[in-house]
Amino acid sequence: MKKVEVIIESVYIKRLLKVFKKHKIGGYTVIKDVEGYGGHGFQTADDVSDVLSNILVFSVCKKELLENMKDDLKKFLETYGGKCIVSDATLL
Amino acid sequence: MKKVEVIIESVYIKRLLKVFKKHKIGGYTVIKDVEGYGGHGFQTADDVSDVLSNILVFSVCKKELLENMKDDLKKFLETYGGKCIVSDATLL
Amino acid sequence: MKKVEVIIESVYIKRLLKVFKKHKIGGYTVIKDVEGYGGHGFQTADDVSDVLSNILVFSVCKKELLENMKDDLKKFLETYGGKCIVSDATLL
Amino acid sequence: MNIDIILQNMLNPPVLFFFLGMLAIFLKSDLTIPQPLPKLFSLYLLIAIGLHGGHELSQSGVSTYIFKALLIAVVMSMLVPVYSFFILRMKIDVYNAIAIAATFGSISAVTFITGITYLDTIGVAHGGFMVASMALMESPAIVIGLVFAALFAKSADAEDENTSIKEILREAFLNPSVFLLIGALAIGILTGDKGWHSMEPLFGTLFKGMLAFFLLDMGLVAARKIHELKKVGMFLIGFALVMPMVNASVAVAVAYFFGIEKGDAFLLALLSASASYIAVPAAMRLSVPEANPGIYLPLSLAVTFPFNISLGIPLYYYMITTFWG
Amino acid sequence: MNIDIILQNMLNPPVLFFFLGMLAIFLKSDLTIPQPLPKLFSLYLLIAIGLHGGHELSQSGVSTYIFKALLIAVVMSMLVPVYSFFILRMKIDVYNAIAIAATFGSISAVTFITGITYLDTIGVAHGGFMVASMALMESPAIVIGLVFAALFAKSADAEDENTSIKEILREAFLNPSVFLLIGALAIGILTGDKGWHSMEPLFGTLFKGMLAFFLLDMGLVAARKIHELKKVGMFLIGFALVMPMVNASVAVAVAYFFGIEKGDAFLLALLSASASYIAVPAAMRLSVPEANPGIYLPLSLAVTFPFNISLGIPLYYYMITTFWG
Amino acid sequence: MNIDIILQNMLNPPVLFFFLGMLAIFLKSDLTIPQPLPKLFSLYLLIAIGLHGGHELSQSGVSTYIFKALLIAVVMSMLVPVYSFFILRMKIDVYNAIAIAATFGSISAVTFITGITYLDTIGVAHGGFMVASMALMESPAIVIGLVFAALFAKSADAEDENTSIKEILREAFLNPSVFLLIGALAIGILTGDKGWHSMEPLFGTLFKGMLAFFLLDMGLVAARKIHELKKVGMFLIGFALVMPMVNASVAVAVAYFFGIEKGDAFLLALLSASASYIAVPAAMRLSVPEANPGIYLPLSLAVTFPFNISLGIPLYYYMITTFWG
Ligand SMILES: Nc1ncnc2c1ncn2[C@@H]1O[C@H](COP(=O)(O)O)[C@@H](O)[C@H]1O
Ligand SMILES: Nc1ncnc2c1ncn2[C@@H]1O[C@H](COP(=O)(O)O)[C@@H](O)[C@H]1O
Ligand SMILES: Nc1ncnc2c1ncn2[C@@H]1O[C@H](COP(=O)(O)O)[C@@H](O)[C@H]1O
Ligand code: NA
Ligand code: NA
Ligand code: NA
Repeated sequence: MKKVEVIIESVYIKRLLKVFKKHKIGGYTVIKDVEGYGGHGFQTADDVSDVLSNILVFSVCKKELLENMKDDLKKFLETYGGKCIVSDATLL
Repeated sequence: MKKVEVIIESVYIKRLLKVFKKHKIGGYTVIKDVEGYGGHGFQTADDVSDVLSNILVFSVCKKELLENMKDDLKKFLETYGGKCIVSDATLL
Repeated sequence: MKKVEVIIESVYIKRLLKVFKKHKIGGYTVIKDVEGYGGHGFQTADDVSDVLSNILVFSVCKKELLENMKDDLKKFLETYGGKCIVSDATLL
Repeated sequence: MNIDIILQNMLNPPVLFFFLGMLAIFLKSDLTIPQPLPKLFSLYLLIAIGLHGGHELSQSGVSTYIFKALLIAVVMSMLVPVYSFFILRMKIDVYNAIAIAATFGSISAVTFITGITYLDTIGVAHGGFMVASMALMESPAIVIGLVFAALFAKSADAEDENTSIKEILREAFLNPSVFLLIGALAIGILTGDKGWHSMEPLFGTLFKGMLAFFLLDMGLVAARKIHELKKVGMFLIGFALVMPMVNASVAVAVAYFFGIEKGDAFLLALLSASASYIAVPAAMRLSVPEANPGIYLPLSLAVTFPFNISLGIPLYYYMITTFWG
Repeated sequence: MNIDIILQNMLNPPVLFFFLGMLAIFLKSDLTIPQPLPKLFSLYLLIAIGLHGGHELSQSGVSTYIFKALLIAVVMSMLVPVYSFFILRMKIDVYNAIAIAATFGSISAVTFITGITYLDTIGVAHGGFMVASMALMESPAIVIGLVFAALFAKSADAEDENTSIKEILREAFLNPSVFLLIGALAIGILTGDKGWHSMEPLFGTLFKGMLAFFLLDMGLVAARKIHELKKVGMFLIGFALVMPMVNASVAVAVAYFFGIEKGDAFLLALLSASASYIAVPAAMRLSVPEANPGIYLPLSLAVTFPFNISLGIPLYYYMITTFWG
Repeated sequence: MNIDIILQNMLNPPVLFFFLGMLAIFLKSDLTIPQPLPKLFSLYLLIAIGLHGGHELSQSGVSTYIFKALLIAVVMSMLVPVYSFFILRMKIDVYNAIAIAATFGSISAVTFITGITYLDTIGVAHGGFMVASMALMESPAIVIGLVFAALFAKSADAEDENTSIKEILREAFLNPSVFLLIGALAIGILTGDKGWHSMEPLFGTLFKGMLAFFLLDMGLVAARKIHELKKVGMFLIGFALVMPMVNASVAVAVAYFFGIEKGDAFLLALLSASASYIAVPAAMRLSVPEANPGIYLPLSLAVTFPFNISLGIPLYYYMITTFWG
């Protein structure tokens, strides 16, 4: 199976979960208020406005599910920024 | 070596760490107040009662340690719910 | 590519990021206030002083970057404690 | 019972903030009160209730009357989970019956203080020692749940029973809510007038404002839980609405019989009618993991709590007035 | 306009705490106020403003004068984003023009209350209903941004437009700030004197202290954003300094024309001059993801906000005195 | 010295809440006060102390007497870490000796304000400028630790010394505690009576309640650290108990010699006796990573702090009364 980790700006979390839902992702975990640095500069979580805080969502799913979802995820990241990390993993 | 990530309801953390201890897990990291969706429905961390918040614990350990612990972990997840993710990793 | 996860005491975060910068790490994510157990005993985040809270930083980078950084990271961990976990991963 | 008595309760800012919180969820506003802010409010409320009650106890001392009221409180908190359990067993499995019975056998501190706010609004006296009643009513239901689990259910934890029983008794008598409440009560008693004088600006004067803040969050949480009620079924929803009234009635009868005064009787009824949503669910999650928190939490949070603080309070007070006049 | 009038504003603890926060960043102190503490302060301030305004409205009722003032507020909040957009388009791309125009069209609650603190300091009367003006001025700019996006820009979201429009209108009228402010306003109106009496210790008496706490954090955030201004360019920095003065002038003129009183006119000017840094940026991030938050946030937080609470307030008040005397 | 004087200190709600926190851990209750709530309390306390002291300074001005008291404070804070270091070196390695010496050379703001609470309880006058003494006593020990590290220890950081020294001096004089305290002090001085009047409801009136809240958390933390003391050894535990008394005695003698008044002398003694558990440990972690925080933190938090706020305060006051009468 594959572990997919997505790091995006918090405001977009609902939209990302829509993508997950569309592709029938059966489970995921969310870590709020992470911070980071990337193509969009620094993202600090201790902000007055929530706009610049990041959120990390990960899901372990079947390879095929990820394959199906790949294009939508890529498009998502192009539109909204963020990063997606893929690795091998299994559920016990 | 193996990376074992366990996501369970916060109330069970002490019991999980007992399992870790029994199997001589020498180190682990805990991330509190994660949220998630899985077989048990939504788990939101911003709850009045702590019952529905999740916690993520991970440990990098020797393959053999994981093998020994596997059955106990499975029984744990059957009793208390939660997910366990296993992947390859090394300690630098 | 490689995923490098470093767990250190919060006070050292700036110094770790200096190491990252020196080796031209182009992106990373930080999770604050994690807790853990390891060679240095328990590290609990709900402390009055921040000294004993941990922080987790991870980055996905090219294998070669990691190779270059390895020695500096090892020295860092020897001086300041902490753990570094390496695994395979790709960026979507 | 007329509409006035209901409005007098509802038109209090704290209660209105509860409904504002619910409204936020119904209208899909993104309003959230992230942890640990709700924790801050609940720590505050427990300390404030404890200190205040302790101060009043230090002034009044313990009379036979007070002793009687405390005894009724304890008896009610042991009675309610027992009969609730057998009623519940008529329809549902043993694990969930235990958890729900324990949840409804224990009490809700916020319901209690909303009731006190109501009494203050309408100018009815009540004893400061009632905080001690509340403290005493938190734990028995957990113990009874534990006994029922041992008697009627084969729990997955059966093996490491020893550790579990210790852990669960700790959960019953030393869970954070009970511990902090009793600790603050003791400090209130020990430091008396002088202590209260120094603590009052934070833990007295600001009380209703903090209650409003906390109830705003409770509204958010309760409303979020409402859509989980679909899966719960009509029997249990009915239980969560009717049982509080039954419990309140029993408490009113007992209190009347033993000559408890009006305000205190009302609070005993309200405590008996209220259900736990912090201490007991946490204890049940540990001791009866087979029970579904997706059932007992929504029942307590999304049915009984809103019912009690909106309609229950005036209703129980109406009961009281028909007896005491 | 002399230095005294500026100092009277600056030598207020809340304003000084803002600059203390900035100083912490400039000196590279590690001072931070971690989430969700800033959230606690902003929830507090919104509830406090709402309850207080609601209470005053419940006392004053709604007159034609008040209605007139509210109308001016709404008109200003629709006018400002429109002319700002066309000015911005002369130099920058359509996405960022929309986002900046919306940001400056809406308002900043903390600027507003710093202005009220100023009026209180110098003893100038102002209507409690102005809170309602503020509430009304939050959302129109978001809707106008949305309309401009539909007219002038091809957004990446074009496909799932339906869901988006609903989501964005919700963002405009039900975002947490607007929702909580209006909700608290309504509770303030509903519960009147009695309600305010019970809420005042927390939400009235402590207000300035909490404002100081929040402004300390705002100072940290604003200063951290300042170094991002390099990438933003002189045109936009100029815009963020000059535009507030233009907006204030327009508001002053309109208010004078319609016979608005001194204190209220000042607040209308200040509201028009202020820019949003919570509600609108969040809405723009959702509706115009192509716009760069690294531009509109620093402009609002690190230029306009500090300018307004330090020099803007005395300046706009000076304008007012030249008209009203 | 009789038991009364001890009870007068212990029967204060804040001190009792400290022991309640300890009790929670000993009884294995799950009570926790999660971050960032402790951070909120400590930010609050620092601002409150600073503003209050600043206000009093603005009223009193700076006399030679005050100057003398400030000077003694600075001298004590440089003396203590020096002799502590050489005493510690008799038994332990250089890294830990440096870190412990610096920890005990600096001060604990919460111990200080518990002492002020005590003086207020027993009605002994003390100067508001003592807050300035406290602020001045925070940093010197860090600098001395740094100098000792350069002289006596070969640190792993030796290579990038330049960056380090800058970083550590910043840590000494601009660490959040020192910065916020001095900042609030300055604001208190600048805004005088008027400023304090507007800040007092939050930062004055609520002070003891917030202190109680914070001490509850300190009790939890201190008790959790107690079991780490096993590894620390009797020499260091003895050091953490005896050294405060030695430091207090030295301070009392010096203060008496220079004609400092009773209340101020007591506070100087208490400050000298107290040890840091926030600013210095953080600085030492950065500058002497070889030292073990599992030693200097438990000593400061679990030995010296509880000793000072329970027995130390009445003891030092007893010393004072034997000199001053
Ligand atoms: N190479 C990376 N490794 C880990 N996290 C990353 C990496 N690049 C970016 N991120 C995270 O993803 C967020 C969005 O990335 P970006 O859109 O590139 O700014 C950043 O704020 C980081 O939290
Ligand atoms: N496929 C998955 N990938 C990542 N996290 C998961 C997955 N399934 C479940 N989880 C997490 O594990 C928790 C417990 O899972 P469950 O017992 O299936 O409800 C959920 O609340 C999620 O946080
Ligand atoms: N085997 C491990 N697996 C996961 N996390 C670990 C492991 N060992 C140590 N850690 C984390 O790294 C931190 C520092 O480790 P140490 O320096 O060994 O005390 C600990 O507090 C844990 O959070
Ligand atoms: Na009950
Ligand atoms: Na505006
Ligand atoms: Na000292």
